[in-house]
Amino acid sequence: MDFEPKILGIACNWCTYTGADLAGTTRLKYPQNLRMVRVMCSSRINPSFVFRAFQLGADGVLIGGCHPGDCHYGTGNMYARRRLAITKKILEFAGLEPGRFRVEWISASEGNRFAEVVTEFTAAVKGLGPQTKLKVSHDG
Amino acid sequence: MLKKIEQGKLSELVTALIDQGPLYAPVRDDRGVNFQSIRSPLAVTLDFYNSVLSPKAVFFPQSEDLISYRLGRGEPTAKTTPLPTAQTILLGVRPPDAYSFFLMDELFLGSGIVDPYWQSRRDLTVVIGYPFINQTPDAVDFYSSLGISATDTRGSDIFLIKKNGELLFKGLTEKGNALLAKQAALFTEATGDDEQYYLAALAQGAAIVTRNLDCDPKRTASKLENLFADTAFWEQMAAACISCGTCTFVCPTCHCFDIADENIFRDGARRRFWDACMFTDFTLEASGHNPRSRVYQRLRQKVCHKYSYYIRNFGVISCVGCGRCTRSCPVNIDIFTIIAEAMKK
Amino acid sequence: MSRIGVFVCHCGMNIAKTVRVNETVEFARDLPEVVVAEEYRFVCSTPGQELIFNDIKKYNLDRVIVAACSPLMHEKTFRKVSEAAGLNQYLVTIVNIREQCSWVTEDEDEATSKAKALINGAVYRARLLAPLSSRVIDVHPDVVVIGGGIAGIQAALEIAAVNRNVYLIERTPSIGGHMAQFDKTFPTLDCSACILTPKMDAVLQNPMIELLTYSEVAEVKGYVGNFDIKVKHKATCVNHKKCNGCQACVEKCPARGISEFDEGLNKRKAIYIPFAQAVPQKPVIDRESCTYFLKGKCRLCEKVCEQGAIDYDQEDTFREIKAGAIIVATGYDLMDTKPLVQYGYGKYPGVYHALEMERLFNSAGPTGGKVVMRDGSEPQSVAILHCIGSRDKNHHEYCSRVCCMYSLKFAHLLKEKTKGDVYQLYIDMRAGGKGYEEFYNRLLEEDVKFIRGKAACVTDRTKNPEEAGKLIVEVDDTLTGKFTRIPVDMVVLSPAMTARKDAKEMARLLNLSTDKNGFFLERHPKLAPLSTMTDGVFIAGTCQSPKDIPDTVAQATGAAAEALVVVMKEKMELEATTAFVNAAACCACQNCVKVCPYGAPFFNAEKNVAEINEALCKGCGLCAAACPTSAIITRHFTNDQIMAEMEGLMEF
Amino acid sequence: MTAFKEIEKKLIQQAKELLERGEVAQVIAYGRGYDDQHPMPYVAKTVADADNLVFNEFCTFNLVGYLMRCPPGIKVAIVVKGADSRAVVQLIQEAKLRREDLVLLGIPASGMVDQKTGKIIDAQTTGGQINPVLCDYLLGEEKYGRTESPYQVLKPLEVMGKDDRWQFWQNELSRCLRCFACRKACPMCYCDPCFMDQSRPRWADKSPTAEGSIMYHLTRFYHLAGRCIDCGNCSRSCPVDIPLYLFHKKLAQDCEEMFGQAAGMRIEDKPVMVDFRVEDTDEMLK
Repeated sequence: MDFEPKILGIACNWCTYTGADLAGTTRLKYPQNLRMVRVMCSSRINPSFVFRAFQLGADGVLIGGCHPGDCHYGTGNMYARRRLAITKKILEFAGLEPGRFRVEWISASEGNRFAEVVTEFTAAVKGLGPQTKLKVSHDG
Repeated sequence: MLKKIEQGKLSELVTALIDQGPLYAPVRDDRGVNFQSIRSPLAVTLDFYNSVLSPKAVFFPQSEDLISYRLGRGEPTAKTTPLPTAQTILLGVRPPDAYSFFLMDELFLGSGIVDPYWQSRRDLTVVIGYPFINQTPDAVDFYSSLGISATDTRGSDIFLIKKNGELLFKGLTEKGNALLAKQAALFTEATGDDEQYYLAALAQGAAIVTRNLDCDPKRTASKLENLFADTAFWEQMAAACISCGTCTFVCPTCHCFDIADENIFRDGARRRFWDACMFTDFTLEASGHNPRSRVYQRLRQKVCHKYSYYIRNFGVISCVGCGRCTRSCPVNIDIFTIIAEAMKK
Repeated sequence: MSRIGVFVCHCGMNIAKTVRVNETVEFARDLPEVVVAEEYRFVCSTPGQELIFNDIKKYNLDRVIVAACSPLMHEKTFRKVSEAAGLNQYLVTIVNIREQCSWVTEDEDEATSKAKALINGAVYRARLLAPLSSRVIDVHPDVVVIGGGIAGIQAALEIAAVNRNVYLIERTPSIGGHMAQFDKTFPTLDCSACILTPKMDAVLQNPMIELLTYSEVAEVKGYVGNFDIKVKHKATCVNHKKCNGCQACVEKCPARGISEFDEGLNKRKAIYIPFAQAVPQKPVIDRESCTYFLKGKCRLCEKVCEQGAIDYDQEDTFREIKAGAIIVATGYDLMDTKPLVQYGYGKYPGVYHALEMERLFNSAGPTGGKVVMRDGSEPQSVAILHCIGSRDKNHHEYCSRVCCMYSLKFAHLLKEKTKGDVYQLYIDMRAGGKGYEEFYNRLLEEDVKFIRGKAACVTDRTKNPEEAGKLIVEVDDTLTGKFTRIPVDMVVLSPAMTARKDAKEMARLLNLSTDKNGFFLERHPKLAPLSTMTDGVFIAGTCQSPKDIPDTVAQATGAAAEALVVVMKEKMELEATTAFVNAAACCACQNCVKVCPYGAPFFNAEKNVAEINEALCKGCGLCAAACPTSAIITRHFTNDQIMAEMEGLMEF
Repeated sequence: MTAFKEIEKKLIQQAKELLERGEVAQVIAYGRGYDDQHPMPYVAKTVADADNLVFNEFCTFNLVGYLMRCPPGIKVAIVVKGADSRAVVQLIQEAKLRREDLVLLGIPASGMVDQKTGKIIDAQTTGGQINPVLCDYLLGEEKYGRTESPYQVLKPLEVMGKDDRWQFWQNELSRCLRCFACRKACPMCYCDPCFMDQSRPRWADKSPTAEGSIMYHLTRFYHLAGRCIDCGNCSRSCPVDIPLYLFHKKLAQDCEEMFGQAAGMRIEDKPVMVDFRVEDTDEMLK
């Protein structure tokens, strides 16, 4: 059987989560490997969530927020961008494939962009194969 | 029983011992020597002074599962982790470390409550001691102060001594002799010359003297009891202490542990693992109160536990003078100096 | 152990077409702590809601999970059901298996396994949810309006119209703002004073409005519904309670100061009322030009004042005001064009800026409405230069929006008053308002010379005798492609409208953000153009961006309505999903204080911990992720809850 | 060698003066340990104490963490080498120290030696910072010119393939005993309690599982991003010699490149992770 990656998404309520809803309302199709956690703002995301997601066996982690400048809370995603940039550097220097972690700004109106990003990211992660480096071995 | 083997055939012996059960022996890497579970005979080294970490983990692993459980979908299940059953060999233990096993027996076996994990591993393990012979003691060692000699046999089942290209194995206990008998095919019988050599080596080793200090257990215990409330003294001793757990983790006699349930996807284990009295949260109470919130209180606890409370409980000092805590301390705190200062008071 | 009920919705065929609902329910039933799992065709329908209601009662559920459409659709519906059944609304979790599952795939296996994973995530999280309740606070009924220009006046009047107390704070001696300086207003050319003065009077007459002129905001504390505003009343040296406005003092005053109102084209007395229709009609003493203050003697005004209102020893006073909402209408500054040396303002007396022109045209102005230059002559030719400092990346990239129109207005008035030649030097003619294009067309027929090109410079270096004694405007005419020199007598600059020089200070006082140009930032450029990041603080007029009078008035009315929405309620509910600090875990790093856009966290130095004013908190979680010791707990989105959900999502 | 003796002499003299004049309540410096190669952090509280001060090439330990134990409002003198002075600056930025409480005795220390390995550490840690960035008294000649970039030591890891790098860190971090010497030796790790000591949430297993250790170190690397001043205390304190400084250094380099600011250089800076600039671009996420 083909490798089907597990992708964990964390999206902000106001832009990316709403954008994902729009993708649904417009009946766009994209792969179902993504499971999303909703938070109020991308600035709520603690980099440790990302490390944890990989430990829980995520093959890829996708973060979605409002476009910088459009944050519902004004400046949240400006901080989030710096934090997630460092998160990416940490994962990369630890030796994880950089392609497994992505941050995308997707507004509430960009349903098709959401579908595109998920499609593209899923394919990319599929290409990287199963993530075994951080995954905690668990015989469940 | 005294047996011998050519040093070149050590790897053959090690291979045979691995077949017999788990073997722990000193292994050198770029950061020094430590006891490790041996898979390849070539990894073993006998060319070392002492290991960075004490070999206590063989009996008291840093982390072990007591119970494992599954609480996911369906019926929950839990099972107790079976106690080890395989005979284990611990090769190359320096006499102070071997003696530390004795000291720990007091707590894990002799205090009225028997720790089955400790007991089973102690029963199953043959300790091959490796006395210090012809070795200048490290500047920070002070085992002589504690009445431990460089060739102390306490805690060892077999003694291993090098003799110009040969290795002499002296059975000291029944368990030790049984092991030597079992591997008889690999050994040659020792000669009278070897016996002479062995005794001479022991005598030579016994003459080694480390840093020395008179610390009679009873006197030390009461000294420290009297000093307990001398905050200024302890604050001075702990002025540099950063309150990390390094000293307790490298120590052969520190034995504090914590127990926690840890799981992922609802499956997990109840584990026990090393804890350290030097950690801030060691004594943190649920109320938020911490009876040992200050660094000096924690350092005092560590020193007094070894040199006072343990004596009151078991009649012995729970320190073997191996010098590891001093060698590993990031700020060079020296327990020998602390005791020396205390005794001056 | 929790008692979780899972309800999976078919949504007709919307979900059931791709998600095998029955299988999903079977899966959910088998999960730990789930005591009941049910399916229904439309869970949001009345019978669906009854199903949940009854199950909560029947199975004594303490958590409810509804797998249906997006939480943005029906979360409120199901929360209500839960509350009705006696279960706190925050113990309900919505799992989005429609928008983010059944609708985005045609593959039944994929959809079903995703639905299961999502439900599992919710089950993991549900156990950790906590009941929450919103805090209710009293709302102070009064409103403060900062700035007494047309925006502030309009807002104050609207609020007073529904019998609410308004404090109108103005820092100059009179309300009226820039609009009071104008002569005519485009495009209708009605007299500015004629439409503004009645409003100013209305402010004075309205008992609901307390006018605080010559006053500034010194400090703002509190939060929506409960602001404490400290107002500094600058010393006027005239007791306005005693003063009857007879102006005998003004008449007798021997000292002169420069008239701010006339843009420095005129002098005024040291004790003065800035302009004839000023409100209030009470003078102030300008200590910088008063003889008594400069030389220690005179006191003429004191002698002539029958009311004994003059009080030279008056000091600045402070006053505390409470209000439920604040409207900021602090207006704009006209860009200082002196640094743009190429246009010669300040160097050539014949160069004027737009506000000076307004005063020249005004019959109450320094020239009595005659267009006479500083040398007393009437200009025979005038060039009006658009976009000075606007639409210029070196200065202000934005368009100031009103310059095209008032420049046309100037052209019209010049034609009317001087009969001379009038040139318009413009980049583009922007006439986007109601009646603006028509106004432009009208001017096209008024013999005004339109040159498409931005003026490069103004010089007095003549090249031929015809240019003698003239100012030469050099311009690249982009229509003809020719470099042109236009000799004129008078040059009028239309400078950029900029943010107030002290806008940053005001922003700090009210915890507002400013945009890159220094104007106050609205909460959302489209959907919340009058709100700010600080709840209960609204913005109107040109402090938000350059705009014309109709837009300003519309905004002011809107801001008034927004403010009333806040203060018309006696009580208000605060967000329940706010953050708080677990003091025992706080390491006093103050990261939270540094990052919060709302200023909710503050440092309690005495306890050496951070605390959060939950009335200001919006629950975004920015601080929680900045907290290295996880001492900040974002209700309903705690670290535990998020990580548990992740674990559930990744399990299968 | 003589240079160190010279510095030591000046240090003792300066300490005595400060204590004599009552300008400071204590001088945090180094004293003799159990031998010359193992000096210990030492607090001189009297003029007589000052005679016990030593300074030599083994005085590598960054003392700045001890300042956190001093109550504010009481003036304290402390010996700072290049990187140590940056720690002071960084902690002032974070409002953990007050400049007015401190008298900084700066030492431009080059040729410092790791007590365990005997190797010179100048190019390894210290961020190439020999001269203190902030001090009140300079006890020695300023030294200029560095032979190589402070980031030179990262080269071997940077050229490594990602799988090898993973293996490298896996080997290193799996040795972790969780003795927490790294965080306790770090002047920036002032959190009490540390996130690792939290039970709600439990970010990582309390038992020394490999995954828990990775979580601990990755998160700690993150917490120190843009704050680590490269003193090397963490790595030298590690009983199993995990070269944590390499990871910290890498992130310091990244922060400098992405946010244009190095940790602890100027008091008026704001720590980069609680700051942003309008000019930030998505380039950093690439």
